[in-house]
Amino acid sequence: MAKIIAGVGTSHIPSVGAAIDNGNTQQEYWKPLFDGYGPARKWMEETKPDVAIIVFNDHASAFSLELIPTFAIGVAEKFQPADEGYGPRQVPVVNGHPELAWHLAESLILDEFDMTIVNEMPVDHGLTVPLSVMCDQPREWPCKVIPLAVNVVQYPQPTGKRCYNLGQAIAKAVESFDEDLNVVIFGTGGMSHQLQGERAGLINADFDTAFLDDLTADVDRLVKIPHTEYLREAGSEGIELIMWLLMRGALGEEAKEIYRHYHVPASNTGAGLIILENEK
Amino acid sequence: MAKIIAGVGTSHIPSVGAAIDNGNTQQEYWKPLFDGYGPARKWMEETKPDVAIIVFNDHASAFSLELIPTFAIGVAEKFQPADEGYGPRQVPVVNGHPELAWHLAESLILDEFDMTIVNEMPVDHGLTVPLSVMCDQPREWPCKVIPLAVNVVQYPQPTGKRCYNLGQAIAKAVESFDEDLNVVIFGTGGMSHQLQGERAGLINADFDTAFLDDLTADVDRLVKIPHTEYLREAGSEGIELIMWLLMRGALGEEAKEIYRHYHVPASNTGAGLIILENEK
Amino acid sequence: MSKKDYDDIPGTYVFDGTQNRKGYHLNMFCMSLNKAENREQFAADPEGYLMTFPMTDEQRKAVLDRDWLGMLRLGGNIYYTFKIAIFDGMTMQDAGAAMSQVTVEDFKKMLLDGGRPVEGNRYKSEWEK
Amino acid sequence: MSKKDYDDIPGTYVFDGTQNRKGYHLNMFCMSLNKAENREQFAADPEGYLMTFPMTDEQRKAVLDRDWLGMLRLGGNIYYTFKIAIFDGMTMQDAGAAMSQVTVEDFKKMLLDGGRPVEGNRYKSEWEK
Ligand SMILES: [Fe+3]
Ligand SMILES: [Fe+3]
Repeated sequence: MAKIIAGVGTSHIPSVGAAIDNGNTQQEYWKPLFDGYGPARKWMEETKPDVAIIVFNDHASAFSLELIPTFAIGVAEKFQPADEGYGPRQVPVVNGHPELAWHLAESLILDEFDMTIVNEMPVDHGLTVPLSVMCDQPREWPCKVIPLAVNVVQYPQPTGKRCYNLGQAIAKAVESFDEDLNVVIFGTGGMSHQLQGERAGLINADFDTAFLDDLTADVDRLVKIPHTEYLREAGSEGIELIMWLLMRGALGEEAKEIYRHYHVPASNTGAGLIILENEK
Repeated sequence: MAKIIAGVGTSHIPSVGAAIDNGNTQQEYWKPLFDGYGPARKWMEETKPDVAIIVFNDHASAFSLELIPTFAIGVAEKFQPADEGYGPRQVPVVNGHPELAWHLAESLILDEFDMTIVNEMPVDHGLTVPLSVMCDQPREWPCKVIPLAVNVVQYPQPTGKRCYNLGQAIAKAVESFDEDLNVVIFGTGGMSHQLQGERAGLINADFDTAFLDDLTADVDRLVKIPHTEYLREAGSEGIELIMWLLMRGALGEEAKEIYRHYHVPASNTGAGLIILENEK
Repeated sequence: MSKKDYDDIPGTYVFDGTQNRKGYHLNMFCMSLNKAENREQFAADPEGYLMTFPMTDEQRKAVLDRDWLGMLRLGGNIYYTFKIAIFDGMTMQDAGAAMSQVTVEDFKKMLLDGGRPVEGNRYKSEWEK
Repeated sequence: MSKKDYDDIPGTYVFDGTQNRKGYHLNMFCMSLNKAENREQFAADPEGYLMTFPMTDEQRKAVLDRDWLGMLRLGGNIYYTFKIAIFDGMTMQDAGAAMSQVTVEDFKKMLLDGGRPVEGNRYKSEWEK
């Protein structure tokens, strides 16, 4: 039987990827951020998940305004790093887990989640930066990956509640998969940031800290945060945090925080990282 | 305030479109079917809806296995007839209603339906044949159209229950649109048919008749029909009938049947048509 | 993949994830026939055109042989494989007759008589008798 | 379109259906810059390349002028318009400085000091004082 053993929440900032790719992680600007990634990488190395379900958003790379899926699950064998305008990141190809991905797609649709099933999807920094954050620069990524893309580019995003419920359904579906697999789920994006408009550069460390706290202390509060509160309090792109709620929904109620790191600024963003483990 | 005034259920058989396009509707084979369409066309002419929400499935025309949305709503100004392999049907372009379509998309997503929003989508016989069935061969279609595509090509389709619930949410969303519009919703596809395999040609008139009856007599029973019962009893493509349940969900509980027509065979299909009106 | 409750329906190829994975490129070839220029290429050089898709040789042969059942067994989806029938100028009855292995006349007659009945056609066990 | 409860957030362009309809082709132009050959074309002949998209003249001018706020007002979505910044070799700080109309140095300093505070920046009314 497959099971979800842990969840990781992490920002997926493009320039963090660039800092890794260009060997700048020890520069004064980046060092405090990457120092905090160290223990998380060690955890990842020791945990050795078989599969990572990575909840991320596409940033006008695979999907365009032509067609905007709310939830898209990648069922392919392989996902190539996307060209976002600078040429693709020089990172390993992402290997999928089609058997488990199809099992999830089928279970979730019958469980009344209206998934879009995707067979071809280049993956952008939203997915590859979290892998770099947690795994550094291996020749091959250490686990299979199931990409789960959430629309955050077009208003309205799915509600935090809906994301949380989808997480719960994923946990159930994983547990009904007939193979011994240890699965980790990543919720990515955020934390507070606003990239656009005259209010660009907004960061709300209090909001972010309370969010990190309540991933274990008061999930109910987080699940009820309406879109406009994210937009107002966490910046227009801070709403990416709904993807962390999807991750949280896939864990047991009693999941424990085992690591946390928060740093401002990383580019224009409040950079957070948290590891939550299910009871064994 | 906009409101849904009626629902239409109709098969969307390609050769019915061809019979109209080629002027064959008075041939011996087709006449009984088209005679039954007469009163429905008269109803459509008299009812003059402003907008038709047409629930249909794409048949490998706009969407491919690359990306399979469960529910996709078309928000464009125009939808061109698709080339399905014979060149596009020579029928008028389909004019959308972007304001209402966006209102629906936004309302439905906030109401926790995981819609895919589509800005470019050629529409195939699944959408244009129902228009031809109800409107014959006008120079322009008499109303605006909001296409709502449901995956029926890839197992698993959404459940009948989920379709019904989406219909209910659509009714609510239409009623919160701030313009006086009379809206008709079409559920298309079916009825019983199996296009594929050694069992090709299966038609189950008893199943179809009971389905037509229970659209008013026992909606609850219909909503609970599991996928395998459709596949077994109504043929592998008979599962298209879930789209009729989406239509039914958008009507009031007390909706009345005001017209029905059923004919076997039309190509390989049990051809049904029903008109249900909401209380005024 | 796990057993499904639709596995016992006779003569029916449910296009689920397993079939999707098997037939992906076969079906994408079929889909390509939506475009007039691709239809021209396929008409001009069927083998050559099929080689531009990463299908199996068995799938290519099934296409060239118009082995309609074979295509379904190799992961074809009827909504896709029917594009080849359209290309050939066939109707749905022609394709249905081919898949159920009767003449087109017999197939049409069966439909005029109300279609293939569901009685006796619900379970594989009924066909094995 | 109806009033939204996010309308009173200052300096923020929520990309909803109204903005999508306004900016569709502008954003699709931005998206096209994901492809190297399109970047080359845009570099070689900016005006000519823009004419291949059915944008408004105002939108084309905003692109050519690198009027980052103007693009947002004309329906641009930051995830899309940032493709132009990438094309120009700009960072997210450069774009943020341009949109909030301060120097890059000041913008970076604000971020190093913890970012733009939410206090005083929640409501349009707070900016009007
Ligand atoms: Fe992001
Ligand atoms: Fe159909």
